[in-house]
Amino acid sequence: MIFGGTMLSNGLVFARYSLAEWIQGLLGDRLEMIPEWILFPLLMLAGCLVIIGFITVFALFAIWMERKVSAHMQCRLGPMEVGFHGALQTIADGVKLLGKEDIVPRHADKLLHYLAPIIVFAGVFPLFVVVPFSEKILISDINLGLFFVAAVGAVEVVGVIMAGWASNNKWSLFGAMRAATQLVSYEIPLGLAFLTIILLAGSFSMVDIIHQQEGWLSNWFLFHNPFMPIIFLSFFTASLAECKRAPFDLPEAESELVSGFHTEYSGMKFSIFFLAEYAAMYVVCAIAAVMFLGGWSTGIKPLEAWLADSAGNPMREVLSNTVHLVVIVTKSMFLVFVQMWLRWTLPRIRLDQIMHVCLKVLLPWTMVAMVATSAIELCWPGGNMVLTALTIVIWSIPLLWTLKAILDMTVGIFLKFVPSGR
Amino acid sequence: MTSEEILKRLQDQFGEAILGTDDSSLNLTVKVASETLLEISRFCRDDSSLSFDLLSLVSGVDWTDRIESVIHLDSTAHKHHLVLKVDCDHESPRCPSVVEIWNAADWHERETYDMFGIIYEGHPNLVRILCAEDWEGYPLRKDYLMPDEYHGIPNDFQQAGKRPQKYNPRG
Amino acid sequence: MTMASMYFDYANVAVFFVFAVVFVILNISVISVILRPTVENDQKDTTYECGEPSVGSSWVRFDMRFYTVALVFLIFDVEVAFLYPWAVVFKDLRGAIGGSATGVFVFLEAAIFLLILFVGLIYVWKRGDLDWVKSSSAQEVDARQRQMIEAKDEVRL
Amino acid sequence: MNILNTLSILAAAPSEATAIWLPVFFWTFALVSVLSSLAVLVVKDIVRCAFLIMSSLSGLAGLYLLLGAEFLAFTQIMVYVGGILILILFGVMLTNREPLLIKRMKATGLVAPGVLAGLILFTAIGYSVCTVDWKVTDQPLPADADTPARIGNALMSDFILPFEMASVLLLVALVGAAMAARRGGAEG
Amino acid sequence: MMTIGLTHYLLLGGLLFSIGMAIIIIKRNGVAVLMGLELLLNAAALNFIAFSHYTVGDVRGQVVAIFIIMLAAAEAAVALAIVLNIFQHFKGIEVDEVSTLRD
Amino acid sequence: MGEATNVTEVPLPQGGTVAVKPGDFRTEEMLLNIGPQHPSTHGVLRVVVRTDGEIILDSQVHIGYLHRCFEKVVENVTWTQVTPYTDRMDYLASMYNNLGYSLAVEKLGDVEVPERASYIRIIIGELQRIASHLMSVGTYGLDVGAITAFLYCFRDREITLRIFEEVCGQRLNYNYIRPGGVSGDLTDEMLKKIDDFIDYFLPKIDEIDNLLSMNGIFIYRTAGVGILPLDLALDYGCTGPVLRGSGLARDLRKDEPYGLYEQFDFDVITGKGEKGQLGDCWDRYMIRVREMRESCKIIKQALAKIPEGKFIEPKLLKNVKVKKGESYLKVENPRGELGYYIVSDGKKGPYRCSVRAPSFCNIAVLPEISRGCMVADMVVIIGSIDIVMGEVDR
Repeated sequence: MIFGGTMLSNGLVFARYSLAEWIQGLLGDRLEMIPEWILFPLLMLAGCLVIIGFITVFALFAIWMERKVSAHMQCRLGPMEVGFHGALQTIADGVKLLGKEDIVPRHADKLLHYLAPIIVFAGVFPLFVVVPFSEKILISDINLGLFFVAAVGAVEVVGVIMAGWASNNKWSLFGAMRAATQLVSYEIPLGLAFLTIILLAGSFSMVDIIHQQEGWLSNWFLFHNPFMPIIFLSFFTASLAECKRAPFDLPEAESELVSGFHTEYSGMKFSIFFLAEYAAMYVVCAIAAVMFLGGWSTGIKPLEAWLADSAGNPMREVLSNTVHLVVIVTKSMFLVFVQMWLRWTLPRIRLDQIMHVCLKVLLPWTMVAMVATSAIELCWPGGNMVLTALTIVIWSIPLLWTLKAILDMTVGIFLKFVPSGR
Repeated sequence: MTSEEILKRLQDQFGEAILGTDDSSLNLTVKVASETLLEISRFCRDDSSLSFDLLSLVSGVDWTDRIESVIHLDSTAHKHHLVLKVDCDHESPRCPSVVEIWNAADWHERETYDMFGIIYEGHPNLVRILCAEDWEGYPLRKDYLMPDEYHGIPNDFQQAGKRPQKYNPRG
Repeated sequence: MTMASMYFDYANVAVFFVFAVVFVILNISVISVILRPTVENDQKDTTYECGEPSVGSSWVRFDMRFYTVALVFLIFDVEVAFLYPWAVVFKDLRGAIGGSATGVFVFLEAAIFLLILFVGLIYVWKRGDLDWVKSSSAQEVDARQRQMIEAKDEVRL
Repeated sequence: MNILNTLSILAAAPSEATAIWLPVFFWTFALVSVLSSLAVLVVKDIVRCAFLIMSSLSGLAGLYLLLGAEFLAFTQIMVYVGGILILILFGVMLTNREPLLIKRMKATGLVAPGVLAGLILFTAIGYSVCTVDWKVTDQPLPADADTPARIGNALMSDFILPFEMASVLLLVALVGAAMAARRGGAEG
Repeated sequence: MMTIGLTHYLLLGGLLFSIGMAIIIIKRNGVAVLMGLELLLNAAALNFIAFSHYTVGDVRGQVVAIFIIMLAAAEAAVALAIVLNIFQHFKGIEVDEVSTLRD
Repeated sequence: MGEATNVTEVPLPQGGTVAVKPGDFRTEEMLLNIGPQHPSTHGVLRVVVRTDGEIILDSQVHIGYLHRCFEKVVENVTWTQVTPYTDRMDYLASMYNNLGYSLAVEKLGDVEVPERASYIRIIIGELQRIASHLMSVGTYGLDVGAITAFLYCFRDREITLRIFEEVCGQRLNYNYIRPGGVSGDLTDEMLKKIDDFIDYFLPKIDEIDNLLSMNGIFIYRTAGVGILPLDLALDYGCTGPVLRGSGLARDLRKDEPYGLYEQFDFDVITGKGEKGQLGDCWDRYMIRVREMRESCKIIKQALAKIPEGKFIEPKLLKNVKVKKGESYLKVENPRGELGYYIVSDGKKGPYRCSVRAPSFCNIAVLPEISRGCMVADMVVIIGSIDIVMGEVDR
């Protein structure tokens, strides 16, 4: 309770630091009595609590958002009863799931059945260690950030296979096999995209990567050269597949495999899978924002410079952190929204087609784009303004086209409300 | 082709094997002997002036003294219709199967077997289709009585004299 | 980056990992146990198979193609792992301005490395190991069908 | 004392915290890898064996981390847990003869010799390890050791030939394995 | 608790090596033998890294370990393909049966 | 170990043993139940498939889970009492079931139908076809994972259901078309509503095209899948969109016009194999989408020239007199040819009433066209055949 109160009173910014201050305030002089080797795990644990709080809030919000987005895309209202526009619906569902009976099939491998959700969640949660929110609000800037993501992200597959395997159910096993092939093969384009970014930034560290992209918007790696959008699209597609989101939701394709690898999971175990999925959604989108969209950078050079000039100006620092937090979360949430948008628009593709897309489309293209990027980086270190301009021009065409479609759609909706003659 | 022409074509071809027509029917209905059914059917399908390529329905009618197996045929090209009827014995109805001519007859014959007990000879997989495999009796026969229970599920309606219980959702 | 600082970073990861495990166990085995009912039912514990008793065992031997996909993945995974150190030093080695000789050399090293593996990919691709369903006699079916329709038309005329 | 200062100080230099926690982590990881690989000896279900091997290798990755080989630790997780384990599982699923959940591997008649060989081997290794006086360096790695970059530099200079040969080897493995697997499939 | 040194890692490596060897000898299933092999390779890699960390203070040991991992992956891929082939021919992957049925 | 002679008995965890013979390398067959309780079997269809991994080697269709003895029940009721039972067969196109039965009885009983009633039947029948196709198209979207298309279709279907509710007080089981006419008149207000609906709905079909029919992934999933050659379709007695999808322009409204269909101008849609092969799932699906446009055309024409007059002879609402004899009459139901074979012994009710249910005939071809597909395709193929289990099982 006190923790929450402190957090609120100081705002989300500096949550972790305020916690440290809180501990200091609580203990005062006695602080030195606490051995460091206990103090530090405690501080880390505090970070965990902040993140788990964030995940929970994010999951609650994302699920609500998903429902609302899908509903409004489908001319429905979505949840409306619990709370303002159904905002508390997810909590109600969570409480319901908490009270659901946990059923384990008789012939299941009980141990593995129990371990699977743990591994899936433990494969996603540590990823938040490297997800940055602003210069100050990040758990840890691991030296090997992106590589860490690539490695730990691979652990989730094990949990999924375990779940499908242990259920002793044909549908689950189908789902597990599909998940294994899909998640495994989409890691290659993902890894190649990571490589390209590391190549450009010369570092694995998330913070370094963001710092490389500060300044004007044209510094974002997305606009580095005409091949980068290919890498971005490839990364985004692969991340959709890694999150098992439509149109790559084959492992849990409800119309084919009933519920795929978690067919035999109920209650809290099921909701852990769910939570992990939404957490992974945020992680991949945040990482995409860091890798391609300049992370917390606003893309306006004077503003960045003004924000960075915080020497002797603590309020400026707070402001800078807040702005950066808002910027990166907005970017990530926009990508999350695109994920949802795609989910509610596209049909699901088939297993052989998923392999086709990965191995015959994404893999060669990403490879070529990566080599091209490295060649460009070799010829023009630090990028070339002409190429950047070219990129923006070439890729703004499909972008503008999409924007036009959105505009048509929204204007159409407004026109609908204009009373017609009939 | 009109009904008369079809009939004439069949009679020219098969003569005595065409046992007659059923005048009470509004469609051209030809009664055939069960031995010649296959031959006639094949002719109906293959003859270019008849070309009955679509089997609409195989059904049965229980006339208490006999059971009729009825085959409805359509031609998508000539847009005419023909009904073939085969009389079967009421006690042990048997009839040749036309599955080898029209695959569509497969399920229809299984259903007719299921409902009337007509054994279609030569059918590749003559098992019950709608009723459970261990169901007893042939429901669409006129002398059929519902069993009192099936695997412990009682048949409430046939308990003599008892009116069906009023539905009470609260038990 | 000193060792101690590195340990500090990864201690965070460890704490997160342990926390995740504890969090899930707490949810599944403590909080939920208090709240949820447990009603024993024989039917409930059966494996779901669309409302029918399972036919056969769920023992299934999967297709070879799964193996090939995993194989391709593994090889490329190792390749990517090899290239990470290259990528991180590329910027340092390529020289400050323009392509220095070392830079070109380093670039070519990786390019050859990738090319050799790309040959492997193309080999597997061309052999059809990446195709899931071998396209059957689809053309044949099509031809047969068109023939049928033409025959129909003749009858109609 | 400001706690934030402590944080930065601690992050900068080896301290009491690392001194206390390092052995804890070492023993945890060592136990995880040894116990799970011992369990592989005992457990009969091959799928569980695969998962146990995974946990053993993850424990080893933790040990690599403690040795300052962070890049290697993640390569280990990425290649082994994300790759080889999946391949092994597919191998299991492709070669099982009996329903898998009741799959019990028969042991060879070599249980006692196996255990004995293991013990003898361990004694020999243990003896030699403990008797030799290893020259331990005072400076394990420079303070600003950026291992991935160093590895990259090494790969681009001293190990350039092995680096290229690695790609050839991987190519051969890919082609060979695909061919072997395919031939098996085609004849099936 | 004591300070962890080179000896610890070497002993641990030796232990894992011995266990891997025992797995190879005891297990009959080809895939399980493969698992034992992976353990052997990893024990070796651990030694390399430990040596390079404690005696040289260099990353050369790590580079070698990377090559070991690469070799392990290639080996696993090929070995499993061979196991699949053996399964095809002998309808089983029990190694001792396979060795007696060589023709 | 010699050849594959050593069959081993392996104990199963649930007791008993299973005989295991060392199978060949890559093929290990598995029996898999799809249905009866499966999201994509559109009811309680059960398909037992034999698969090799994800590839279907063979399948067997089991039906009867919804068998309600329609044919037995109607032998015990009067001629007019039968119509409510026909409602419950194809519950997505109840109007058409009523129509088929009524036409058969009218033919046998020589009952005159007022002209206005015939027009009403055509308007309502085509509206029902639109509703039914919307359901089919929507759930097909659901089968391939496009949930939004499903809801768009349902939004529009809802309007037709409201119209039906206003017309006859029911949303699903209408009991509206009776032997001799229809049970209630269409007021001008309702006709206006139907007209408005058509105006509203025509652009919505383009919306469905944009969202689903022409979606790359959708085409990727459905084109070239589940190819049904024409000879096979005829051999199995497939009719309706399934047969037309294979390229044959057979539509009873054109071929053997009933009601007043000969007076209307519309096209018979056939598959052309535009996106993949002729007779694939996309063709079958697209027929339904395009037929909705044709239905709109027919409704527009009917609305333009619907005459004034009676909609039924009131005494016919009680019962119909039918002479001894039998008749077989088929109509073009949204799912295919719905045939009623009615035998009368001159009494108050039918002596025998047999139904040729289009879904029943169409689904029989499933094992033939799903061979060699993947499990995911199975769902797509079932959806493309568009079955209603109430009709299959009767």
